[in-house]
Amino acid sequence: MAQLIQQLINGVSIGSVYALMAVGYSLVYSIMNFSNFAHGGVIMVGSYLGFYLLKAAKLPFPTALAGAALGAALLAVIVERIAYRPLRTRSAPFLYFIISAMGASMFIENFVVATIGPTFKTYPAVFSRMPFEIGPLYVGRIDVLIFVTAAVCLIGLVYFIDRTKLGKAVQATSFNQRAASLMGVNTGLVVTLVFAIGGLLAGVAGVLFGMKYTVYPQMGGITIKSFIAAVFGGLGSLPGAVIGSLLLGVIETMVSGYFSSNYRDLISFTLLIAVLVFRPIGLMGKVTEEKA
Amino acid sequence: MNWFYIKGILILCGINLTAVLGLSLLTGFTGLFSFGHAGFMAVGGYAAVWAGLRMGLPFPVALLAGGLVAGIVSLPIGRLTLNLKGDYFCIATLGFGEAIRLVLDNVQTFGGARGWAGIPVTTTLFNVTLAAALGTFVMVRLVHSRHGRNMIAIREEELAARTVGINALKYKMMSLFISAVYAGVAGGLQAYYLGFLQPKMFSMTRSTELTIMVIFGGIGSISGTVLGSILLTALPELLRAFALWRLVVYGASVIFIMISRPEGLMGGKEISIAWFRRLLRPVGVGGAGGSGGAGGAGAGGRGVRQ
Amino acid sequence: MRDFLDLNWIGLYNVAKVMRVYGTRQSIWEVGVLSMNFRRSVILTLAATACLLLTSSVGFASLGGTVKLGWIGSLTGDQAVWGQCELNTVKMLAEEINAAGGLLGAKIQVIGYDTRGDAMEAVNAVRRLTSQDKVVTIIGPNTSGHAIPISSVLEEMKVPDIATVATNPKVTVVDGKVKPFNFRVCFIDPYQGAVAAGYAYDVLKFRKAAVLYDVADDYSQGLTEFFISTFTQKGGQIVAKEAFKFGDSDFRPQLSKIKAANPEVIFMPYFFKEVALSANQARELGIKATLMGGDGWPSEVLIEMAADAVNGSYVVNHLDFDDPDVADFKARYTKKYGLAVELNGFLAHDAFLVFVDAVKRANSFNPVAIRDAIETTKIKGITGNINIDKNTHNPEGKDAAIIKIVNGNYVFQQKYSPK
Amino acid sequence: MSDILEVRHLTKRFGGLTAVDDVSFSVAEGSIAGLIGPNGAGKTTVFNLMTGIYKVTSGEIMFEGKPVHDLDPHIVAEMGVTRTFQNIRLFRRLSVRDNILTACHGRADYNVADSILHTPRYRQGERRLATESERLMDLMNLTEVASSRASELPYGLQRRLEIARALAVRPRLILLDEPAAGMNPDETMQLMALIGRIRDEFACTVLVIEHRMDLIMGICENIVVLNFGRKLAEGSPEVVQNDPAVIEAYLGAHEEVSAHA
Repeated sequence: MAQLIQQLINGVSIGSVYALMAVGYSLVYSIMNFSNFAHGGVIMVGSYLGFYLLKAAKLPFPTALAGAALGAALLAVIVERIAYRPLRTRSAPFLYFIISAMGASMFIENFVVATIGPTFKTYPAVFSRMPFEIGPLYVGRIDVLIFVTAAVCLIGLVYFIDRTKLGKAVQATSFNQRAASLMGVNTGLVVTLVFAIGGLLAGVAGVLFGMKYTVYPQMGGITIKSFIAAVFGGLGSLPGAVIGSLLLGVIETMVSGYFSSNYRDLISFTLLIAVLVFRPIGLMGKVTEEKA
Repeated sequence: MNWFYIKGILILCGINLTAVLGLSLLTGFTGLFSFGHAGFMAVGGYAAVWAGLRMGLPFPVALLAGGLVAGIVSLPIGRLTLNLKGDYFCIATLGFGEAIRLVLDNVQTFGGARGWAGIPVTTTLFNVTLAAALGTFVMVRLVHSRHGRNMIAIREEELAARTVGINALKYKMMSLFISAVYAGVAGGLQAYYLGFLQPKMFSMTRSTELTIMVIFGGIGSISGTVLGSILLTALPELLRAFALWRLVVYGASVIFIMISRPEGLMGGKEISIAWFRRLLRPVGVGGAGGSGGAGGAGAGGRGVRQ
Repeated sequence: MRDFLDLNWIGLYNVAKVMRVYGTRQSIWEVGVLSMNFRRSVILTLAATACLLLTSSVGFASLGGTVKLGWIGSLTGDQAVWGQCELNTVKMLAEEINAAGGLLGAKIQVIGYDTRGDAMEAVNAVRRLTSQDKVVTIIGPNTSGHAIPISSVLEEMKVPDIATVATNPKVTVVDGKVKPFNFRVCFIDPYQGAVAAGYAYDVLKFRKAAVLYDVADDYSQGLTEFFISTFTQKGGQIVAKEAFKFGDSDFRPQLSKIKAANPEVIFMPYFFKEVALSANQARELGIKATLMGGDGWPSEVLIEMAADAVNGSYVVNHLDFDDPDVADFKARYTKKYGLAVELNGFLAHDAFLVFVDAVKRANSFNPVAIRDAIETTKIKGITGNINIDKNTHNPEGKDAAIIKIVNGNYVFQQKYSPK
Repeated sequence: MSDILEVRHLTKRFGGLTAVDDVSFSVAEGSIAGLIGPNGAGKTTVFNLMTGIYKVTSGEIMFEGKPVHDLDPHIVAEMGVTRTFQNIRLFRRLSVRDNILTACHGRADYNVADSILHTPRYRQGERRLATESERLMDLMNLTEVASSRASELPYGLQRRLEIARALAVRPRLILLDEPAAGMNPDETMQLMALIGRIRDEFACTVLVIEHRMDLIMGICENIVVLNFGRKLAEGSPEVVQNDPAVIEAYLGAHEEVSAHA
């Protein structure tokens, strides 16, 4: 029994990492309607920034976190400006966005490899590695932090989008860019804002990931799991992304813990396929029909 | 430069070209983006070696069998995701590429992660060239048929294509199937060239490299695909010092191509026999090529025109 | 070569320029002219590329009185650190010999190529080394996945290869037949797995072991297989065997399961990044069992990341880092490059010794003669005695060094070979 | 004349929004009919439902007595219903010829193997497609621009090409979604003549959505008026024009109507 609960805790903690990454990705998806596969690269850069701000600049943790988040936001905005905006203005097909995103992701990852190097870096200890012990159970401190951060980010975003004027503009843009711009919404600015927020989240995710594990150029690869989680939850739905991520984390853990750790990822893939068969819109996705 | 060495590069070009041709049909002509094409190469490679070594089939049959198995594996993925938005297909191929490697890592009859050694080296420059030439020939003819045009229509404007009676799902699946067959054959050629198979060989980086070759050559151009894959296979080999920055430059170039010239090297144009003939003629005369009609002029139908 | 490069770029530039104008569609006539240019540029580009292909051999023309030694390995990607250290080592040793009068009077020229972590690249590099550069022997690569596919080229060109840390048995023997031109200086996976299992059972007296391994890594799978078979043969019990996949950072689901099985020792046959992460996570989950690993462990970073978690762990290694011979090499290397020697450097060192010894005994630079001589190698390297077995091309009977991590130091325990 | 198209109690909801609400009407075979209404009245949604792009929430669409709702667009097209789009959807990077050639595809029946081996079946098929597309370009006055890229054509020609492409399917019912949008009066006149010709020469029923009342009133025999997803009126141009509810709806939302009508 204790083991089952411990595995649940493990699952939620892994899922929170996916969630933190999936929220930013899903936000951009819900507005732009395309998968920003460069999100992983932005997370990685955010993580490196956090590392250098803590280790080299010896900044206190909150400052370093803020700095990394801002840096990542800046990078996300730059990526949007260079790689996506020219495509958006001439309403290029979906395919071009994906290819451009792949190019951006490849550039970022390999630029870091070429300049900083392929080896990984270790964050200085900010929090104690000693977990909270509750009876026979162990809960990591950083895990708690990550879970809370993911929850706060989600709630904050949902509030922002549903309740603020700027959020309404974002929604309008996502619904119909042309109409929104006719209604006086500066869609260019809105898109920049969305990427900036996505980048901020990526930066936070990067730093927390780096603290929990380590920093290396290929760490963006873990966002594959976030993409899959976002499909589980329903592409474009923010709560869906978070719930999908937690679910994926728990399912993976349960598969590892009670079935076979060898085939864990195969089972997530099979599950992905199953979701596509029975509920292609995911758990919380909205049915959308293409406008003619 | 030594012929033995050049031969090695040419074989590699041929293997890559075979895989890239298929991907070109999928991405360049049908407008679908796959992250997992190396996965199809893996399936084809392992199946071809299985067919050759365990079932004793002759080399060409084994290669085709590998291609066929890869094609069959692609069908359920296509059936489930190709009628959804493009992102689903992307993510499914992403998952597939990773999952297939995990399966191969685990299956000890194929050697698991430690690989399958002792495959007789059967791939030669001759049969690679034959395969690539045949592949190019088939692809050119396919693209210049109504089937190819239907795929292009889907790439250009899927909704409109459907309202003129094109079964988009069927053609997308056909395109995926054919491209998986090409990847599978390429995987088989690679396995029989290296004499060794290991799941690690078919990483996402490999998929990405294939895609980059398509993009450099130009979306929707067979001659571009041929040029792109040969150039991008041979150049890094020659400019070895450049290795560290190679992928950085590729990444930047891919973005640059997309935002400035998505048609890539060949600009959606084709080099055909008619094109070469016109090269030798005075300028400004060259008539428009055939109307997409029969024969080599078929290429001229979408050829460089004045 | 330089000229051709320039020409090529001019060609490309023309293509780009013309394409831009062509894209805007000016008058029919103008477009006609331009597209003529466009075609010319394409042809020009193609021609330039072809020339490039044909001329880039110029830089590698052979020199008199030198003998060429090839090296391959990863200089880019996540294996770059190890690859670079091997190449540095080989180059340093060659310079030392050259300074002392050379090998059989000839200077050794080391030609190293990057495999970019890709088996196809490794094959290309070997083709180039054997045909164009005409090396007499190749040292490397450092991974089995590259050492296996190059053998057909070696056999065709009749040039021997001495692998550094390619530990898969199939590098030298496939289906019971020894590959004539492949050799290695490291011990193989079954041996390393058996050493770890033997030491855990016989010396440390553990009876219940768990294994956590990387299912996507050949080395990790190999060690796991042979650790388990030896340990169970001796009468020990494997209470858990859990896998992760390369790229994972979280191992707690597997570790929680291992914890429930309550092993005395956990065998972790993978590389130090994952070792550090999984060791830390194991301790966080309250796992107190002893940890054990292979030659993927030794590194300063492991200590930096997880000094407490790996304290008291045992490592099967190729050598004792504090051995006087080893210390001498380490000092020379650090003096020259200002870096610490990675594990691969020691094995590259011994591969080089094997090469030099074989050339001297063969008294020839003929690759086949060198190959024949390598088959009867009996030397003392810094990683132990290297006696190449004619039937396996492995260094047989090479002792492993058992190392214990004590308060952040790698402390040599004993030389050990399993009974 | 029998009805080629019958729409019965057609309803479409998007979440909470009812875009089309219990709409019924029919179109006589060989006629030119109009579907009008203010912006957001649900006209294009009706087209999307007819061509299988949207699934209906309830109700039926019968074409030649057979249900066509909830079928895939390509099946609907095979049955003989096709359309143009409000925001032109051409195969932009293809030439005019290739746009039409592609749409003709149904006229050839060679398979993939035929196209690779260039069998007689392939040659015959391609020849038939080529002849057919040349004929269409000729009829639609597109021969001169046959080799131009679709995206490079002037707006009016793009509209005409889209109609030509739709005709290549040999439809028995063609749905035109605002064909005159963005055209000058001169082009509009030509378009009116063209729509008449299409009906006569292609033996085809035409249903057209349009804002330009001059066009609608000039060519349509029967008109259906939608407002807020509901049918407001139906009948001949005279009947519709004088319907108080229509006038009300249009005066409220669309002042142009009196100017044009």
